[in-house]
Amino acid sequence: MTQAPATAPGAAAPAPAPPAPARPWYRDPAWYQAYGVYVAVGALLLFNALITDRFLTTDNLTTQLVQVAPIVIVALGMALVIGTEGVDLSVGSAMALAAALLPLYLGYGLVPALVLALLAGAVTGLVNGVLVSVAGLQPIVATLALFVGGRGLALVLADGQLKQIINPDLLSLGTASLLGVPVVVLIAAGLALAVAFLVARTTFGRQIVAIGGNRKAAVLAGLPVKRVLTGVYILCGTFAALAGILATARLTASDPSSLGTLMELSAITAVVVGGTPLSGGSVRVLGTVAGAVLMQLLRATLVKHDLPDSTAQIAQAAIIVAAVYVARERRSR
Amino acid sequence: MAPPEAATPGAGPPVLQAAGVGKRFPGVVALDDVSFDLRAGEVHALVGENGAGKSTLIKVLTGVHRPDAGELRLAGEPVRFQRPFEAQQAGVSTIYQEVNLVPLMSVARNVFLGREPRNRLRLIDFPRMNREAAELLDGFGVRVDPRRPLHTLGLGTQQMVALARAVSVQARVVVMDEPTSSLEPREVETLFRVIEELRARDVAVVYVSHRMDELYRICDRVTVLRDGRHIHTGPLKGLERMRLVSMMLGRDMAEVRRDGVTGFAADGHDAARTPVLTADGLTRRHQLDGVSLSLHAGEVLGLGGLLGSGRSETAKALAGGLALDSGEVTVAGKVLRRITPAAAIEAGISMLPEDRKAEGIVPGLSVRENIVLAALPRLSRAGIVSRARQDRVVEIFMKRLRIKASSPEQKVGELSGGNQQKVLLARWLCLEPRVLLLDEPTRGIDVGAKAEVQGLIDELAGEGLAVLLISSDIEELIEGADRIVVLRSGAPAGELAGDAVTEPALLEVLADSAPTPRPAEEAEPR
Amino acid sequence: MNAPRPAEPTAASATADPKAAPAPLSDAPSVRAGTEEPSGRERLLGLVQRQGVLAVLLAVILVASLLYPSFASLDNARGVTAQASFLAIVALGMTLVIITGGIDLSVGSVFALGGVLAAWASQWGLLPALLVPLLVCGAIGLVNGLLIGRAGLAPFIVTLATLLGARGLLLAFTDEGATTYLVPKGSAFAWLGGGTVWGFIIPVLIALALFGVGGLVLQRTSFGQGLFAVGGSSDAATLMGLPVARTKVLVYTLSGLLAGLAGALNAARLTSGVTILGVGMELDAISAVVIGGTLLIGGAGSVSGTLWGVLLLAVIQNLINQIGSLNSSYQSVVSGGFLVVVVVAQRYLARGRRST
Amino acid sequence: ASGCSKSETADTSKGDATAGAQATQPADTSGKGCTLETYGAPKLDLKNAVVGFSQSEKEANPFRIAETQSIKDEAAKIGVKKLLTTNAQSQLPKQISDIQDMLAQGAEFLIVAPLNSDGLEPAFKAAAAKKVPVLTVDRKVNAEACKDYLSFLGSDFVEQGKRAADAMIEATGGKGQVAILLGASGNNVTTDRTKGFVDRVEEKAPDLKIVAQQTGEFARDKGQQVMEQLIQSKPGITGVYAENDEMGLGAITALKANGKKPGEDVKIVSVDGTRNAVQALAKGEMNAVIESNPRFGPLAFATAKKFYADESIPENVLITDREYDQDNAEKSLGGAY
Ligand SMILES: Nc1ncnc2c1ncn2[C@@H]1O[C@H](COP(=O)(O)OP(=O)(O)OP(=O)(O)O)[C@@H](O)[C@H]1O
Ligand SMILES: Nc1ncnc2c1ncn2[C@@H]1O[C@H](COP(=O)(O)OP(=O)(O)OP(=O)(O)O)[C@@H](O)[C@H]1O
Ligand SMILES: [Mg+2]
Ligand SMILES: [Mg+2]
Repeated sequence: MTQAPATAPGAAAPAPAPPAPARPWYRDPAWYQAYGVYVAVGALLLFNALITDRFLTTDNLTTQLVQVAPIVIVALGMALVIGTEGVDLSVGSAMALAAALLPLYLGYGLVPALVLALLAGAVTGLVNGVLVSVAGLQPIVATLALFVGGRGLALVLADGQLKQIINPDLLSLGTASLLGVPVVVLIAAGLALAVAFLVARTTFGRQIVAIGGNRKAAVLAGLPVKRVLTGVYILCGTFAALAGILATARLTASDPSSLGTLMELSAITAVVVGGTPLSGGSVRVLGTVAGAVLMQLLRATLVKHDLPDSTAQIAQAAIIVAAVYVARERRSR
Repeated sequence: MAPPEAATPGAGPPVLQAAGVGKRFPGVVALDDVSFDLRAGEVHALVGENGAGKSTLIKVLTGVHRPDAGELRLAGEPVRFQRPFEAQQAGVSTIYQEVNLVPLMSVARNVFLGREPRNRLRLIDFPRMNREAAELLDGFGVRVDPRRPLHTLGLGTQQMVALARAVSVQARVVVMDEPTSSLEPREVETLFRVIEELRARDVAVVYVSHRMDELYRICDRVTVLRDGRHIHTGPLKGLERMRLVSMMLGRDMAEVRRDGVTGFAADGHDAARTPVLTADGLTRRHQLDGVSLSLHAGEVLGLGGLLGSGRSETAKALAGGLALDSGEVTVAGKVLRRITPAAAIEAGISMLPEDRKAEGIVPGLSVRENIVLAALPRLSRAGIVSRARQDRVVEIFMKRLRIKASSPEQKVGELSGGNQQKVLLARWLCLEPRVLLLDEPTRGIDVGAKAEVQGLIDELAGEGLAVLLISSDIEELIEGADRIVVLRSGAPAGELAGDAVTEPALLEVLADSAPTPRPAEEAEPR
Repeated sequence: MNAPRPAEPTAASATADPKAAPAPLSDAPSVRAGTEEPSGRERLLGLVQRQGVLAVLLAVILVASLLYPSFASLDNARGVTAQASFLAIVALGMTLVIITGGIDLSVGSVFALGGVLAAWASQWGLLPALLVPLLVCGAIGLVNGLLIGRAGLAPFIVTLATLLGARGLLLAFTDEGATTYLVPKGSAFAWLGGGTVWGFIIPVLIALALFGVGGLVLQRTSFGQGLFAVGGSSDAATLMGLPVARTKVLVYTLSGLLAGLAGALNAARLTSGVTILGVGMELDAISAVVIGGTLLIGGAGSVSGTLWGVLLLAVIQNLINQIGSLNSSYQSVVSGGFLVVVVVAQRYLARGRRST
Repeated sequence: ASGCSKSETADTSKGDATAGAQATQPADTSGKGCTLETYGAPKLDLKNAVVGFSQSEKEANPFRIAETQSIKDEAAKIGVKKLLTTNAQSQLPKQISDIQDMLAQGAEFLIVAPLNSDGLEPAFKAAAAKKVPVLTVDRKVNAEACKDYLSFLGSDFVEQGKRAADAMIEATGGKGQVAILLGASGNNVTTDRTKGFVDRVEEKAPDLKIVAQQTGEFARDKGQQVMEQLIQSKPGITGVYAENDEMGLGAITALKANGKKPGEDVKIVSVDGTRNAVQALAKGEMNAVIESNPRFGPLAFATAKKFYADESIPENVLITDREYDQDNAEKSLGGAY
C-alpha cells in the first residue's frame, strides 16, 4: 500500500472543515515525524531501566554520553553536509589524519599540535568541497577518494604505528570533567548548540538549507553556492578532526589504523534517524543528537545483555528501519 | 477542421463525473463538496483564482490525489483511481500544470514513455520511435530532433511535447491544466486546432486557463471554483465576461467593471534620458547573436519574439545566469566585468526566472524564507539573520502582493502556482533593484492577481525602476510596454516605440521572423 | 563569488562545446533526415564523451603494457577478468538501482551471505546451490524494494540497515563465523565457479552474458526506459502513469538477486562459503558505476560504462601490484588519487552531456 | 624429532638482540613430509629466484609490520633476485588476484600469509599450474599440504587460547567472572582463540564463569568501549581475556578511567606479544601475554632452502610461542615486537 492516508477515503469529512483538521496527536503522522526519535530514546531508556541491571546510574549514563560524544560531533558536521544534499564518506579518514598528526607535533606543544590536527580536518574538507563545488563531482564519489586515500595517508604519516600518548594536557582532555560533566560531553553539547544557532539564525545556515532545497534557484538568487558548499565540507572535516582528537585523548593512544572506521555510517545513521532527509533542504540538529544517542543506547543495550554479534547486527538493522519508517514523510495524496 | 455544430456543445453523455468531492491538505481545504461533470465531445473550462482548487480537482480526477470525500464516476460507473497509471488505463490523459516530463530523457522517449513501439523481438524500435515522434511533433509545429534531451528545449516547446504525448494516446478524456501559459500565439493556434480535432472525435476536454479570450474561443461550458467550492457550471456562450470574473473573484460586477481587467494604466511612463542598463552585442554560440538593448529608468521595455527566439537567454545573460562568449553590459555607467548572479544583484539587477519550479522556488522552505532568500546578507548583521527585519519585509510584501498562504511559515511547495509566482516576485522586489527583468511574470496567474502584478509593474516603473518585460501574452506586452524589442534567432529583429507599439505592428514583425525554425543541432542545453 | 566565470553547475554544463551537445542519451542509432549530418570529428567526440571511461581504460592499458611487459600477457588478462567478474555482476544490479536515483549499500553483505548459503546448499547439488542464495538474497532485495518503493523510505538508510541485517544473518548462520561450509570438490557447482573456457573462468562468461541482457533490458525495453524515467523525475514518472513503486521494488530485488548470484558463483570458485567476504564491496560497486558515467542522482547511465568501470578498477589494482613493493598505506593513497583523477577526467570528457 | 628444528634458534629467555626469533616445535612426524619430488616442483636456486610474498592485511598493526619486515629483511639477507610483495588489504578476492598477479610477474616461490583459512583455492590452483611452491605462514589453510601448498609455518591459535586460559586460571585462582573481548566476527583467528579458551576453562576451572563475549574487532578503541560498558553492567568481572593485545590495552585504559586497577582488580590476559603489551605487563597492569610470533622471515627461507636441498618438509612447522608473564616481561621486552 502506498502511504495510506490517515483519513480513509470516502470517510465523511465535515463539510465546512476547520482549517487544521483536529486529530489526536497519537494519530497524526506529522507528530511522529517530529518527535519519533525522542520517543524512541525515551522508550529505550525506559526499557533499560526496567530490564537492564545498573542502567540508570550516573556512572553508566555518563559512560554512554562520553562514548557518543565523538559520534555526535561528526554527525553534526554530517548533518550540515546532508542539508546541502551531499554526503561525506571521508569523516573517518579525517579522524585518523588528526589522530596521526597529534603525536608528531606534540613535541612543539599541545596547542600547535591541536591546531595542526584540526587544520588537517579542514584541509580534507577543503579538498572534498572543491571537488564537489568546483569540479562538480557527486558528493559520494568526491568524498570516496579521501575515504580510501585519507586513511592511507594517515598511516603513512604514522608509519603504520599506533603511538601511545603521554602528554598529560592532551590526556586530561579525555578524562577531565567540569562540574561532574566530562569535558568531551560539554564540547559536544556546546557544538550542538552552536550548530543549531548556525542553522537557524545565520545567513550561512539558511543558505545551506536553500542550496540543498533547490540548487538552481540558489544560484540564480545570487547565493555564493560554491563558497557555502566548500565551507560546509570544511566544517564537516574540522568537526571530524575534533572528534578524532577527543577520541585519541580518551584512548590515550593515536591509532590511525582503526580510529573512526565505519564512522561515516554511524554519523549518517544518526542524522537520518534524527529526521534530516537525505534529499537535503533541511537540517535537524537536535534530532541528529537524539539519533546518535538512540543508536548508542541500542549498542549499549546489546552489549550489556551480551547478545552475539549476529543478533546485535540484526537488531540494529531492525531498529534503524523502524525509526525511519515511523518518522517517514507521508505524502498526502 | 470545421468545428461541429455550435448548437450542441457538450450534449454527449457524461464521461467523467465528480460528485461531492472533498480534499484537505494540512491547514487547507483545497476542495469542499465539489461536483463536476464532463460530457463527451465538449470542451469544459475550469476557472477560478489562484489557489481556487483547479489543479487539485484535476489531480483528484486523474488519480494523483485520493479524495477525502465524494466519488468519481467514469461513464456512470463509480471508480477509484489508486494512481495516475489507472486513470490513464481508463482513458484519462492529462497535461499537468507544471510540465511533468523527464528532463534528461530524449524528446521521443518522453513522448512514448511506457508505450514504446517494439520490433519483432519485442524490443524497442528506436528508429521507428524517433521517426514517429518527429512526425507527431511536426503536426504540432515543433521541429526538433527527437533525440535531443528534453531539458535542452525551452519551456514552451516542452509544453508542446507534453501536449503531443497526452493527445497521441487514444484517450476518452484529455485534461489540460494551463497548457497555454508558456505558449506563443502561433502554438496556441496549433493547440486550438488540436482541441477541435479532439472535439470532433467526441473526446471530452477539460481546459484550465487564466486567459479569458481563450476560454471564449474554444470552450463550451464552464465551471467556476472559488476557495475550493463549486460556484457555477453552465454554458459559456452568453455568459458575460465581467460576470464570469466576478464569480471567480467573489466580488460584484460593478466593482470588477470599475477596476478593469488589465492592470496597466493607459498612458506610458516618463523614461529618463540616460539608460540605466545597456547591453551591447551579447553573444553566446548558437543562442544569442549580438543582442543589444538599452533600458531606461522608469520605462517598461518589452522583449518580443517567438518561442526559442532567445528572450529568456537574454534575460538570463543579463542576470549572470548564463555565461556569454562576448558582449558588454553597463549598469549606471559602470561596465560589469564578470557577470555572475551575485554581481548582477550587487549592480541592482533582479531577474524573475521563467521556470519557477526548477529555477525559482525552494519548495521545502517557508514563504518567509523564500522571500528573503536573496536578501539574506542585507537582513543580517555579522552573518546573523535578524528575524524582526525579516518579518517586516515579509509582512510588507505578503500584503502588497496579496500572497495567499496560511501563514508566512507555510511551505512554498504547498502554495498554488500563482501564489508561488508572487512569492518569487517578492523575493526580487525586496532587493530594491534598479533593473527588474521579468520573464513571463504573469504566467499562470489568475485575472485578479494578473491585474495586480501588471499594476505593480506600472507602479514600479513609475517609481523609476527600469523593467524588462518578457511575455508570451501579446496583449500584455502591447499594453504594458513603452517600447518593444523583437528578437529572432537570438538576434534583434526590430524595435517598436511610441505609437508604433500596437498589436498589428508587433504581429507583423513577429510574422517576418516566423518561418525559419532553427536547425535543431544548434541548440544548446541550458 | 570569485569564480572565473559564472560557472555555476547550470552554466558550467552549458559552456561546453555545443557542437557535441546533442549526443543522445540513449544509444539511439543513425541521424534522422532533416538534421545536419555530424562530421567525423564530431562523431568521435561524441563517442569519447559517451564512453569516456573506455577511453581512460584503453589509455591506462596502453601505458601499462608499455611499462610492464608482464601486464600485457594473456595470463594477466585472465586473472584480471576473473577478479572483475564478480564485482561486475554486483555492479550491474547497482547500475540499475542508481539509474532509478537510488543506491544499494547492502550488496556487499548480500554477496557474502549468498556465498555462504550456496556453499551450504551445494551438498544437495547444483540446483539448490543456486536456488537457495537466489531466493534468500532476492527476498532481501525485495524487502529493500518494498521499504523504498512502497513505504517511501530513503534508499541509503534502508540498504544501510540491510547491510547490517544481512551480515547478522550470515553470522547467525555460521555460528558467529565459526563454521565454513565447503563446496564438494568436483561437483557441478564447483565446476561452475572454477571451470574455464580458453582459460577464462565461467563466471566471466556469465558476467558478460548478464551485461548483454542487462544492456538490452535497460536500453530496449519499457522496463528499462521506466528506470530512466523514475530516476530522471520520480514525480513526472508517476504522473505519466508509470508504475513507479513497482519499478523500484523490482530493481532492488534484481540487485539483491545479482549480488546473491555473484556470491554463489564466487563460493563455487573458492569452493567454500567464506564468511569474511564483501566488506566494502558496495563502495567498489558504486565507484565502478559512477566511473562508468552513470549519474548518482539518477536518470542517466549505461551498463557498458559500468563494465568499463569495473575493468578500470581491476586494472588499476593490477597495475599497483605491477609497480611492486608499494607499502600498503601508499597503495590506499594511490587508489584514492587514481579515483579522483579518473572521475574528474571522466567528468570533463563528458561534461557537454550533463546538467545538474 | 626430525632434523627440521633449527639449530640457530635463539634461546628465548635471553633478552638480547637475537631475542624474538622463532623457534619450532618438534615436528609432527606422522605426515610423510614433503620433498621436491613429491611436490613436483622444479629445482631452484633461491639466490637467483623471484620470490613473492602475499600479505593479508594492511601493515597497520605491529604483527603485520613485523611479519612483512622480517620477510623483506631475510630476503635481502639471502640475496634473492627479486622479492615481490603485495597486500590484500583484508580483501580475500584481492589476495587471490595478488597471488595471480605475482605469478604473472614470474614469481617462482611464494610465501603467503592467508587472510582466511578457506577460499584461497583458485590461487593455489594457479600456482600449482605453474609448479610454483607455496609456503603458508601464520594462518593454516584448509587444503592439502604438499599438494595445494607446500607446508604451513605458524602458531596454533587454538593452543594460544588454551594457554591464555591456563594463564587466566592461574591469575584468578580459577574462580570469578571473565569477559572475552573477541576479535573480528567471522574470522578464523577469533574462532580458534575463543574455542581454545572456552574449552580449557570449561575443562579445568568450572568455577570461572564466562559472563560476556563481545567483539572488540581487534581494535583498541572498540575494546575500550566494550570494556566501559561491561564495567557498568557487570561490576563483578574479575578477569578479561583479550584475543589480541590491542583490545587488552583498550580494556586497561577503560579500567583505569573508571578507577579500577588493571592487573589486580581485574586480571588481564591477551595474545600477541607486542611491545606495548609486554610493557604493560612489566608495569603489572596485565597478567599474561601469550605470544604469537610474526617473524617468519628466517624460518620461511630456511624451510625453502631445505626444500630445495631435497630435504623433506613436514606438513606443519609449528613454532613455539613464548609466554610473557609479569616476572619475565622486563627482560623479554627486547623480544617483543
Ligand atoms: N500538496 C499540497 N499540500 C498542501 N496544500 C496544497 C497542496 N496542493 C495544493 N494545496 C493547496 O490547495 C489549494 C488549491 O491549490 P490548487 O493548486 O488546486 O490551485 P489552482 O486553482 O490550481 O491555482 P493556480 O491557478 O494558481 O494553479 C491551495 O491553497 C494550495 O495551497
Ligand atoms: N520550436 C522550436 N524548434 C526548435 N527549437 C526550439 C523551439 N522552441 C524552442 N527551441 C529551443 O529552446 C531553446 C530555449 O529557448 P527559450 O524558450 O529559452 O527562448 P525564449 O525566447 O525565451 O522562448 P520562451 O521563453 O517563450 O520559451 C532555444 O535554444 C531553442 O533552440
Ligand atoms: Mg493550478
Ligand atoms: Mg523564455
